[in-house]
Amino acid sequence: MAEKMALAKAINESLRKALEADPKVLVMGEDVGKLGGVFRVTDGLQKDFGEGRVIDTPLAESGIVGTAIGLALRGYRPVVEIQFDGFVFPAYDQIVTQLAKMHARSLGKVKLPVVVRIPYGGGIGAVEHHSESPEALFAHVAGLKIVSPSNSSDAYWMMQQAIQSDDPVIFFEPKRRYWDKAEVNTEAIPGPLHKAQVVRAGTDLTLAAYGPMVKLCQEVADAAAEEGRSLEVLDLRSVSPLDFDTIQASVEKTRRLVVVHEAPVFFGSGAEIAARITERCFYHLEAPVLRVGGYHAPYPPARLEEEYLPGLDRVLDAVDRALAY
Amino acid sequence: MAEKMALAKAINESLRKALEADPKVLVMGEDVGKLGGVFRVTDGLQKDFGEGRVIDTPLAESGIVGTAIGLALRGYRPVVEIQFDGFVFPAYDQIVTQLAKMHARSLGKVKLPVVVRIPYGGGIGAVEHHSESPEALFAHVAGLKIVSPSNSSDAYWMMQQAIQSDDPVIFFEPKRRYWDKAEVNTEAIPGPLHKAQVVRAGTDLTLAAYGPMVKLCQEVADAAAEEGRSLEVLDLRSVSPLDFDTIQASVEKTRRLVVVHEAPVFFGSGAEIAARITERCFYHLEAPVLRVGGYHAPYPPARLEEEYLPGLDRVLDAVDRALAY
Amino acid sequence: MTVESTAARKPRRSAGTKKSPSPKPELVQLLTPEGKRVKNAENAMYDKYVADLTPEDLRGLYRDMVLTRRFDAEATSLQRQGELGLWASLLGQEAAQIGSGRATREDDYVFPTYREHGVAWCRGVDPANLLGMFRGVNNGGWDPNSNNFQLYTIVIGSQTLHATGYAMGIAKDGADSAVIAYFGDGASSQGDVAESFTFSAVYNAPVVFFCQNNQWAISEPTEKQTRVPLYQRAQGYGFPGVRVDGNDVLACLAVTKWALERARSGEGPTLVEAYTYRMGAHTTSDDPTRYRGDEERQAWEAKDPILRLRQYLESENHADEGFFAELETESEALGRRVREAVRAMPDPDHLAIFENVYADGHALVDEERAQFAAYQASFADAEGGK
Amino acid sequence: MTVESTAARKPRRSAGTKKSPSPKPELVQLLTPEGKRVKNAENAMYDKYVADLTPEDLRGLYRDMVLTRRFDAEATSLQRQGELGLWASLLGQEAAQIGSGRATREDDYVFPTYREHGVAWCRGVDPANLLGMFRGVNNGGWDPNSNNFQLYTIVIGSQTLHATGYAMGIAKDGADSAVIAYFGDGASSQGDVAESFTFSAVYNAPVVFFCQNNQWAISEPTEKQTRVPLYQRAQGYGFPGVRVDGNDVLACLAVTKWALERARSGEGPTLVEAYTYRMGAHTTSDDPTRYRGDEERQAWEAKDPILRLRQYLESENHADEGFFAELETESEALGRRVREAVRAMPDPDHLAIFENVYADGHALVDEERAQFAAYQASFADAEGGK
Ligand SMILES: Cc1ncc(C[n+]2csc(CCOP(=O)(O)OP(=O)(O)O)c2C)c(N)n1
Ligand SMILES: Cc1ncc(C[n+]2csc(CCOP(=O)(O)OP(=O)(O)O)c2C)c(N)n1
Ligand SMILES: [Mg+2]
Ligand SMILES: [Mg+2]
Repeated sequence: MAEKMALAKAINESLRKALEADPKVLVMGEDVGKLGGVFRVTDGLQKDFGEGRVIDTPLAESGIVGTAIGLALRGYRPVVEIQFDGFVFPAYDQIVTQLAKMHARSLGKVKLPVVVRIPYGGGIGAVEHHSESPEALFAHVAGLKIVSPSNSSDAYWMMQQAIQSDDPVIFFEPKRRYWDKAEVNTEAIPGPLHKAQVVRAGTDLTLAAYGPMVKLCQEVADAAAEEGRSLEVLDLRSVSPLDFDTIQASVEKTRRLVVVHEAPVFFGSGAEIAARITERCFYHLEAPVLRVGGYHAPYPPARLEEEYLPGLDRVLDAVDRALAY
Repeated sequence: MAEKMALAKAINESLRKALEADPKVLVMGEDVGKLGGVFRVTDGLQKDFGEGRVIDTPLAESGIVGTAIGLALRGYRPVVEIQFDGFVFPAYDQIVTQLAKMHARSLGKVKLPVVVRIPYGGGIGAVEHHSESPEALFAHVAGLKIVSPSNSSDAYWMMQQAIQSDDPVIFFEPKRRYWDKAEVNTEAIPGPLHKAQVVRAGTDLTLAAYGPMVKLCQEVADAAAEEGRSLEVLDLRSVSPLDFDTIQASVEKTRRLVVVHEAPVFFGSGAEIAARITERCFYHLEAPVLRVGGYHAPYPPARLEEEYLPGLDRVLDAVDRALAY
Repeated sequence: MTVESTAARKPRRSAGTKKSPSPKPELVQLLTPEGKRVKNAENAMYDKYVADLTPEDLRGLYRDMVLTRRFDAEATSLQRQGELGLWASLLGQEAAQIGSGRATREDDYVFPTYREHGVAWCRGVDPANLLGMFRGVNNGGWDPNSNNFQLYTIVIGSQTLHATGYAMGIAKDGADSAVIAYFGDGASSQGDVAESFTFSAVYNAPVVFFCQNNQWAISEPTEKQTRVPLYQRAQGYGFPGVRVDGNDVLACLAVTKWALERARSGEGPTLVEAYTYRMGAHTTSDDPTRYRGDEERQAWEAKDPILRLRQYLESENHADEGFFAELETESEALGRRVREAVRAMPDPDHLAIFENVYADGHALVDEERAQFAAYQASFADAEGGK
Repeated sequence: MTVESTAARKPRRSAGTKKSPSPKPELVQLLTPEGKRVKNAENAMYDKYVADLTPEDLRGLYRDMVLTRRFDAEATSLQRQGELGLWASLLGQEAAQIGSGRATREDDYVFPTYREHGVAWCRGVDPANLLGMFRGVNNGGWDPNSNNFQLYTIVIGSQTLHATGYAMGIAKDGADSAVIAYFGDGASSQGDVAESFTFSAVYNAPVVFFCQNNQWAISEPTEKQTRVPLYQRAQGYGFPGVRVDGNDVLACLAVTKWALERARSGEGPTLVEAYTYRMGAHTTSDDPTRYRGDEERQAWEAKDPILRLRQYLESENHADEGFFAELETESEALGRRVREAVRAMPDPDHLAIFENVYADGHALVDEERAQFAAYQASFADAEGGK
């Protein structure tokens, strides 16, 4: 049964399904109850599952993640909402030092199936701290899994898989795509959570992206096609682990790679992808792996975000540069 | 006047000099007073400068950095100590969201000359959280400068420069080198804070490192020399900014680069260096930039750290692999 | 479908603090909702701070509140017209802000949240400057040091630590200035706020923590943050906490003056809880009908801070028709001026992205700025070439 | 050289809380340092929890403390011999730990710091298992769920939130178990601890916060963390705080039982401050002579927890020479057993680095494990080839 659904709604349906299927699943966060979250991702859930399952928490992110760890120790599977990307840092210590490491610390005795949902990225004209892309700051930390869907269907299924995972998952939701509608087949059997997908086949160059930038890369591929260039587009879907096999296979074919993300380029995902793919495909690459992303500057005020964020022209420029080698 | 000094002592002397020179300089942290810090880096300073300048704080890292920001707003220049690498994360929010961004937020009106000292890295047989290398988690964040000295002389001078900087500086101290002695000429005029140094010239391959790994790389170069290979060793000294010009110049000569750090390879400094140097030196490189660092795993218990950390053999192995291309 | 009805066990008997008697008075009020002056023994220690206010002073407070409200309404409508991306209205909190703001001295330093438009007004910050960040042209459009009024802080609670550090600096300097840190009822749950209580108490820093309990943190009522009145939080850290009627500008002025005087005279921190109400939405993005009924709002309307001072002014003959009419004109002029200023606000130069990232420069920023400039120039060239 | 003598302004008059009377008694003590039972009206509400202890029970508590101290001493000497990298001694805190530990029920859950060796003993954790992390062979050597005793937590304060979450889960399950979270006087300053107070109060979670105020956080005396007694922290969050003589095992047992019973019966959190003393160094890496004099230590020696119970046992004829002699033998056996167990502890397999990083696996870990194994094998090959 396929249905057209906004990405936010797809996550809402996925959470609903998880709450129905497993009494141990909890939803927690600031304003997730009556309000349904500032993006309405948890809309209606408290009404239907009660305050015991969908929990408005005090305004304290470390407390939210810390108590979610405790609930997980008791056998629950909390899905935690951080209201915006820029507000995850008060919880950073609990995430990187406790959530990420307790499984190893306990020699595998303890499992922490906690999902941390973070609406992330820019493009919505917001004030400071509401548009950041901090995924690299989590990917460097072992013990966490990092994913980011780019479309409604993946959002639905990846959330199911994240909740079922016995590992902590940081689930980055591309907030500027919350209202984009796409078909969701709620009965399809999805592929593995951490596998990248070739969303458009091509031969001249590979564009790799995840979350909000996948749609942009598809538009870039459209534009390039008009100029007679065939670009392959990868939706990486997972930032930790990164699916290097899929990238490598593509690059061995196209021999050129451009990585696109909203986060700053410096120490961003593109660096890791460039380094590893260069190692894996040293004799295949005709051009260095190029990266398009944010600048080494705080996320700018809204009136500048269009210049700050990778856009069609900037990605096309990188494509041109890569093809010029 | 050159004197042999342990690295910890060199920092102590540098702090003393700064406290003497500028009444606005403060030293703050847990146990920095009577105890002189757990590594004695602040030994004797409270005795000589009083509790008003060398301040034992409550046990709360966010509070330490947050109040240091307030003191800086009032015109002070706080030098803050985080007791060990693994304890910086409670302060992460204040560092990345406030300390790093307030200058930009205020359109340059506010300057925050705060130094955050962090003894970091492993090799001392410590318990959990006492051996981590989190520099990449700060380098991704614009607004911070990240440095790490490898020897006593740099430790002395770089601390002087960090305190004089009007930007926040995260000062990573290689704790396993605290007791290493070297000459410190306290009257020399140092080069720029963020400039890398060629500490050993060579022709066959460049080894780039910072902090605790510089000494290892020199040992590797010695060992390689015995096998007839001439390695150039760079002490990067600064992680943000990275001195790509110096690396590039070296790689254009040697055509091969191996980056070594204790931090995990995945999303580590080596990734950024590899990505950018590959872009800059695409036609010069005879081999992909190789990286040697920690694994994607929590820092292991002490009895395993020798296997976890880059050592002579592992770096030599990478050198061999790079030379085999 | 599993449905549970309660979030947590309910206490069988009321929680722990019942034994410790609340300080008197439980709520400092100097002006009733009907505009009557309250004088009694319990209030006396605060009342003296407003005892010598002249009619002109009182009219000044009234004017501050009216202009602040007018400015706030203008900003809300500018947001509706698309001139601002967002606005966080202070509607209902005018007394808390004007009372506390007017209690500060020029050399004091203020650390606001994102809603302290009334305090900014008292500090002399041009209201139009407050709108830059809500329009999206900057992240803070004034020099904090010109008026000793820090930039708005969005991440909840952070500024309380900055305030504490600043106050520690004042103490070190041997100055007799003081600091006031604003935060909300929701913010009281943040670890940073607790740490600021600890640091300020241990160092006996001259800081006043001014909590506007406006009953809501977006959709969450104060009961989601605490089960006892917030002002009581202070005693466990070793300094006094006072609850004041946050819709009573005289009480807010008096209590804040008292607390600032404590700070100045070396008695350390104080927590003031201004009990008030957020009459509007959390911000223009919010829809409060989803989580609260209208009755509550109506009840608070009867306690309106402006109305009650007007009643007092009128009953005491402290202000005549002319004053109110003139103020009306002044309000409209302010609205107009702000509207025009906002519309005239230029978009920032694109290269501003790279400005002020560092005070002393950074090689990568220089490199990226140059690349960006060249890239942008390539379009200009392309256009020029056509 | 600029020298200032004070860190901050001193309060001119004593700080804020003097008006709120302290709860009675200010320190719960059921056994004096001289080993006399204290019975009075103020203590009665706690006394009833130990009123029916048999002589055997009392001997049991004594035995627990003696064996814990013996184990602790053994660990200290194992560190000196190089068998451990570090040890954090509980010397002096035996009563606080045995009293509170013995108050827990099997189904309760304990969240320790890194110093709760006595509590671990009460929970039935094999003492030898505690030493793995200090030897450096693991970061936690027991299954937390076997004895409902979490792993040691090194990052200060974190575990108080885990404890609160666990307690929220108990409440959700409708179980009548409770949780006890240990932390130190230094930890009381951490934001996480404050947040755990907020969450536990708001959700009325069945958790006891057990703060061992051993007067020192490494080199910092408790005055660097608070200017009022720590147990008072709780009231501002809406739950009771009690200070107990932390060197009095009966009082610690009684007060903890009372607090756990409150938790079980739906009355929510309690803060217990056990007023005690860290007789030794912070850890074997520490040198307390740098920051504290010997007089303090001597004063506390007179309040030794073991001695006072022995005096009581003897004065009441609850234990004879045979008991003490047998215990001595048992102690030595324990020391021996632990020493042998530690010496026999194998180093972990090198590949353990890659184990349990994830529960469900991770491609990069698999890749690095394989590379590592191949790399190590290359040495074996090289050696084999020689
Ligand atoms: C650390 C952090 N978490 C979440 C948010 C999102 N947020 C913005 S305002 C707000 C509610 C604040 O409530 P309160 O402190 O009572 O202040 P008020 O808005 O009522 O003035 C929240 C949750 C934030 N800005 N910072
Ligand atoms: C977040 C954090 N900061 C600093 C440390 C270093 N440290 C370890 S123990 C300690 C003192 C703890 O004092 P207290 O809470 O009183 O416990 P005690 O050691 O006295 O039992 C410090 C500062 C740490 N482990 N975690
Ligand atoms: Mg509020
Ligand atoms: Mg202590």
